[in-house]
Amino acid sequence: MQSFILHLSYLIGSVTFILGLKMLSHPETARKGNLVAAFGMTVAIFATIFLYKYQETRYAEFKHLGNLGWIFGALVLGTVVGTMAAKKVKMTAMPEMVSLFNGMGGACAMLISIVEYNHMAHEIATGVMVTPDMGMMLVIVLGMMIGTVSFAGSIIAWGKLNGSIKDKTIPGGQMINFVILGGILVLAIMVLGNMMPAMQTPMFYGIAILAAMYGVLFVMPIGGADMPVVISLLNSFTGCAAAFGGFLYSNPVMLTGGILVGSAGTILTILMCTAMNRSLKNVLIGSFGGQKAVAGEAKVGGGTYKEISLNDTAVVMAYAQNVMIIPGYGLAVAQAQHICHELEKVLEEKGVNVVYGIHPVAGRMPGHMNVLLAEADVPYEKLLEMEEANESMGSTNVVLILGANDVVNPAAKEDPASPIYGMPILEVEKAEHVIVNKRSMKPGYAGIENDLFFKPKTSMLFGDAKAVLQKLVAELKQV
Amino acid sequence: MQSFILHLSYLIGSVTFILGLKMLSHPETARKGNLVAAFGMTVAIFATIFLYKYQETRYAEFKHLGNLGWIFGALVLGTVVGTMAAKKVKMTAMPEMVSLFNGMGGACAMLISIVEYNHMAHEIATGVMVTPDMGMMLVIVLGMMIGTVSFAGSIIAWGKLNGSIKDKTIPGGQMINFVILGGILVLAIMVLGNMMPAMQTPMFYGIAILAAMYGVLFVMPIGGADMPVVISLLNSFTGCAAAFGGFLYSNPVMLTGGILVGSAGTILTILMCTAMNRSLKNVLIGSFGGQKAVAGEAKVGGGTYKEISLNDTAVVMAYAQNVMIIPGYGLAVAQAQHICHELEKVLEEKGVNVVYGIHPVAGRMPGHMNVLLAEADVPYEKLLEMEEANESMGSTNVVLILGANDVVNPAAKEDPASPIYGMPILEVEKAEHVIVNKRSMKPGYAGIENDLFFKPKTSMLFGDAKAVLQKLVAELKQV
Amino acid sequence: MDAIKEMVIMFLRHYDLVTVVILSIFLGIEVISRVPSVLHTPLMSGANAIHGVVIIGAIIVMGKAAPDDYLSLVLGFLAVILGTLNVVGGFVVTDRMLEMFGKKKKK
Amino acid sequence: MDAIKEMVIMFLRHYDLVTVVILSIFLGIEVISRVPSVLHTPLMSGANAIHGVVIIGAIIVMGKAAPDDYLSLVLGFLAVILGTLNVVGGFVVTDRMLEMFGKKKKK
Ligand SMILES: NC(=O)c1ccc[n+]([C@@H]2O[C@H](COP(=O)([O-])OP(=O)(O)OC[C@H]3O[C@@H](n4cnc5c(N)ncnc54)[C@H](OP(=O)(O)O)[C@@H]3O)[C@@H](O)[C@H]2O)c1
Ligand SMILES: NC(=O)c1ccc[n+]([C@@H]2O[C@H](COP(=O)([O-])OP(=O)(O)OC[C@H]3O[C@@H](n4cnc5c(N)ncnc54)[C@H](OP(=O)(O)O)[C@@H]3O)[C@@H](O)[C@H]2O)c1
Repeated sequence: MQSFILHLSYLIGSVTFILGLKMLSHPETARKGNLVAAFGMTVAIFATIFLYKYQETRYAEFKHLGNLGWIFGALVLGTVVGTMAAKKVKMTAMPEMVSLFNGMGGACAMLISIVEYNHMAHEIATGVMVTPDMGMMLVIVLGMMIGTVSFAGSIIAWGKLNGSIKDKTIPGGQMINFVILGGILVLAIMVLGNMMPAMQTPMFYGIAILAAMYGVLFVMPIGGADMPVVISLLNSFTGCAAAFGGFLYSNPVMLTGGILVGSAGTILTILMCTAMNRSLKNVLIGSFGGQKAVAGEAKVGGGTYKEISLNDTAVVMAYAQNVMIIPGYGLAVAQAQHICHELEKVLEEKGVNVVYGIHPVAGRMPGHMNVLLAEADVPYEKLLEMEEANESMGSTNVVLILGANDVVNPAAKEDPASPIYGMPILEVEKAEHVIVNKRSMKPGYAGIENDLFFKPKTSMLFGDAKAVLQKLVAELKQV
Repeated sequence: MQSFILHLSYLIGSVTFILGLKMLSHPETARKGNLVAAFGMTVAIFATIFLYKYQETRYAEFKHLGNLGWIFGALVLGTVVGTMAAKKVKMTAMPEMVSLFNGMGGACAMLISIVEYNHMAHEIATGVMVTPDMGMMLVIVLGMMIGTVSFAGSIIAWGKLNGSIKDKTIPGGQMINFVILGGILVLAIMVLGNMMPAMQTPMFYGIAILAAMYGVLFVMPIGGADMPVVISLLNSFTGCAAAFGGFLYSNPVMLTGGILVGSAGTILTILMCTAMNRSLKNVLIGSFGGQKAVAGEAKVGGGTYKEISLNDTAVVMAYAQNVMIIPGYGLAVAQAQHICHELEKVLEEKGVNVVYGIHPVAGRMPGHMNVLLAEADVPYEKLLEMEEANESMGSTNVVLILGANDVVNPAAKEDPASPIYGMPILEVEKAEHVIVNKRSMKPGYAGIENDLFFKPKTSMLFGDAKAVLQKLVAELKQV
Repeated sequence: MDAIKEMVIMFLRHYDLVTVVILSIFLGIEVISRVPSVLHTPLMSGANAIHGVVIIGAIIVMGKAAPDDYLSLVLGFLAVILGTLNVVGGFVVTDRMLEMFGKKKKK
Repeated sequence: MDAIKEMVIMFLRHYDLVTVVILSIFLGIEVISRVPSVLHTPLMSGANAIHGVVIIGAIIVMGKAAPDDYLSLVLGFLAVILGTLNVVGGFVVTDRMLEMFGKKKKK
């Protein structure tokens, strides 16, 4: 009967994971979906602690799990630390947090494999088992390998996102990666084929070390801005590692949970690439860098641009009827969301109608702008999605672009040779005036020139977004 | 190794079923999807024949299946008959064919259960088994029950569709059904509880008989036009029955195939109902009949209508620039698709531009009109889907409605009290002239009056669609 | 109560199969839920052919029947025929339906 | 070649699990394939929390460790902590992200 309840709990776990993922992919139900999955997870965890039984040797009696004190200790510790970290983290630092948690999962899978390996090695050493069970060994090695790659990769991704690790292209990196992969393969075959029984353990740990190296080298050269995509990919790796755990213990909830995440994560990775109009391969070998130079060269000196003074900007905006603010990555970098909200309020007091035009991939993670502006308490009705924004562009007097670049680049519509060709953009040229705030004429994420800056309608307002906005607000209060 | 290949084949089967269903739900890939599933099925069947092994008693050796001659005989016979039947059947009789095949599947599940029951009963009688294995018994009884309901129901549905069985409302039918279900439940509990060991076999067959009765009574009162929905439902029943077979033999391909169809069939049933703007409950208890009287009463004598002569029709059409033909159930009943195509050609020769406006639920099965007109070789470009048709309605001079009624009923847009309220319709009133061909002023499928017939733009052209069109074509040739 | 206990045992023995069932249910729903209405009939027909997989059970029944167990042989024979009709007829009819749609597509 | 044979055996023993794997793959693809881009980050985060189910493995490892097997105890302890971080942190962070979206929805 206990075993029945255990299995039922696992079934509940699997079902809640499916439902949770399903609900997470619709805006209205997303939050509930997360809770549903969390509920299922709790059920599965407690069912395991209290109801799981195992045999020490084949004919021994079934026993409940021991060391409950340790287990609960670890659970409580993890819960407290995890909750605090997750609650305290700033909105904009969330992707790095996710990456860190993902790494923890990978490390967990790795540790499980190591313990199980030791256990098996011990049984062989003491003669309980004659030769290693190769099926088990395969699962252990694979779980350990993927878990380690995911762990190492996630830590690097985390470091990149919080700025402590800089992008680095290692010369001959591709080559080195191949060599490492080859090494892993050779060692894995030798371990699985039981070719050098005496060397099993060193070889096993050799795989672990190589896998860690691979994880590091795999993520290292990828541009910091591509990290969300990479994290999503590492996410699906950890999912697979969890699934191998499921094989190890014939545990269907680990299996469904792991594989679901593995496949959903892969699709999500691809979707994220598509939203940015890039291919996964492109992201992984970072070929944007290559195109950058070429495109930049072809376009250098694309024309002349005109600047606008803070004073003029304030006047133009104060006497406009409809203003649209288009935030981009620069706004997030400058952390200017609060002062931006301030600007909006000042304008509204003067009877100006202000809205925000939100491009789906503005910033560096999907929904970045929504999250950023929500943090500054900008009301939701003021955020227009791309289609809406483009529709009301015609009746907009002034468009103020704050640190956005690629998402307003007309090359996406006009220049088939451009690497961002085909990406939908915010069509700011339909508005009367366009004011662009950025610090220089440097390109944005995609590394390409933006013709918009040279258009007659456009005026440039150089400077750090936060500083400029502060002055602008001050000016406006005097107009 | 053989067992490995067998299992691999089953895996292939499961995967092709999933892929097949997926592809079947997109127009471009549908046909290939069907072939993919058929391929997987073939693999699974032959793998079973040659690689499946069983034990006669627990410690006996594993044996291959015997009676291969009989098996191949049956396979060949079934293939020949099935192919011929499927090839020869007329397009419009396809739903009844599907129903018949579905019934075969149900009967197959039923027979399997019966043989397995006999086998078990025999083992108990000869003392090989002491008490029946209740888990097995449950699966056997359920598979038999659902298979039988599906078989009996499908045969009735088939009879209704080909006209040999007429709609019949049995007085107190609901009551009788409950009694039968109760009887099945009681018998099943007694069989499963092994309450009267001596009576097991009679009770088992009792369940079969009651299930057959239930299947008949369940389908009998449902209107002939609702049969596609019912067939889809019975389809998912058979899927479940197949899945019970999967449990019986721990066979994952039967399980996935059966359950996939079971759940997909259920959703499909609901989708089909939604497309007709009805609820499943509504279909099953046939409450349209009830509303029919009320709606009819309220609207009786809704106004006067005007008739148009054949001659005038011919003239109006011949001198029109754009004509749209709207086919409906009446066209299918009259089998007038060929002469309709003829009409179209005659008009085109006279320089009239003819298109067809196809409503998604015109006729009695989804896609009915597409299939019907395809049979008469009407070119595909001439068929406009509802939205397209409504868009070009404004520039249409003459709309000729051939045996359609509900799909052009303005009540669906105007009268919230109407049972079809909310269903999208072909908005024929936007055209210059509307000519309606039907045999009388009687209502169509939904049983409600159609205000369209009384509108000033509308003229009625009474008569059987085929006869009228023949005369119309003759007239036109003389104009 | 014995019956219930046996069913629990059954559930445990076939536990992985239960997981398969649940996943299949979700998958069936997901796969179908966005099918356009023109395809309802062919899809119904294709699904009909797929549940013909019950024929595998019929083949097993038939193949296990002792050569002198005429009842089982006859019933099994019938079952295989019916199952084949379901499978073959189902796929062929579906193909014909889809041919109709396809033919028009190409022109 | 022994290794291959053992893997075949492994496959057969876990055959139902393999079916579960395949169904889960399809299900994952189906469920996610139409998610709007604003939800990419929370979805990634939610999925991240779900694979924290690996913690069950950690609990089993820990629970089976003999009281004097310090290496296993320590590693297991660490594994449970890391797994918990993954699960709890993942769900909480996701909830916070979605709260942001939700808050705005309601107004
Ligand atoms: N959202 C996602 O999921 C995601 C993920 C990865 C990549 N991406 C990619 O990121 C890009 C997003 O486009 P975007 O228009 O938001 O950004 P962007 O094209 O990267 O442009 C950002 C601009 O902000 C300016 N800037 C930087 N710091 C600033 C500061 N402190 N004050 C004012 N301006 C500052 C920069 O110009 P200066 O240096 O001259 O100031 C830069 O041109 C797209 O190409 C997208 O594909 C998106
Ligand atoms: N497509 C599907 O999947 C499906 C399935 C089930 C139900 N339905 C329902 O069926 C209806 C379909 O609408 P519909 O407009 O096609 O058909 P309808 O509303 O049923 O009307 C058909 C009309 O054709 C006339 N008719 C019958 N025989 C005729 C003949 N030999 N010659 C000329 N006219 C003839 C009838 O009027 P007279 O008797 O006066 O001639 C009748 O009013 C909808 O209500 C839909 O919900 C559809």
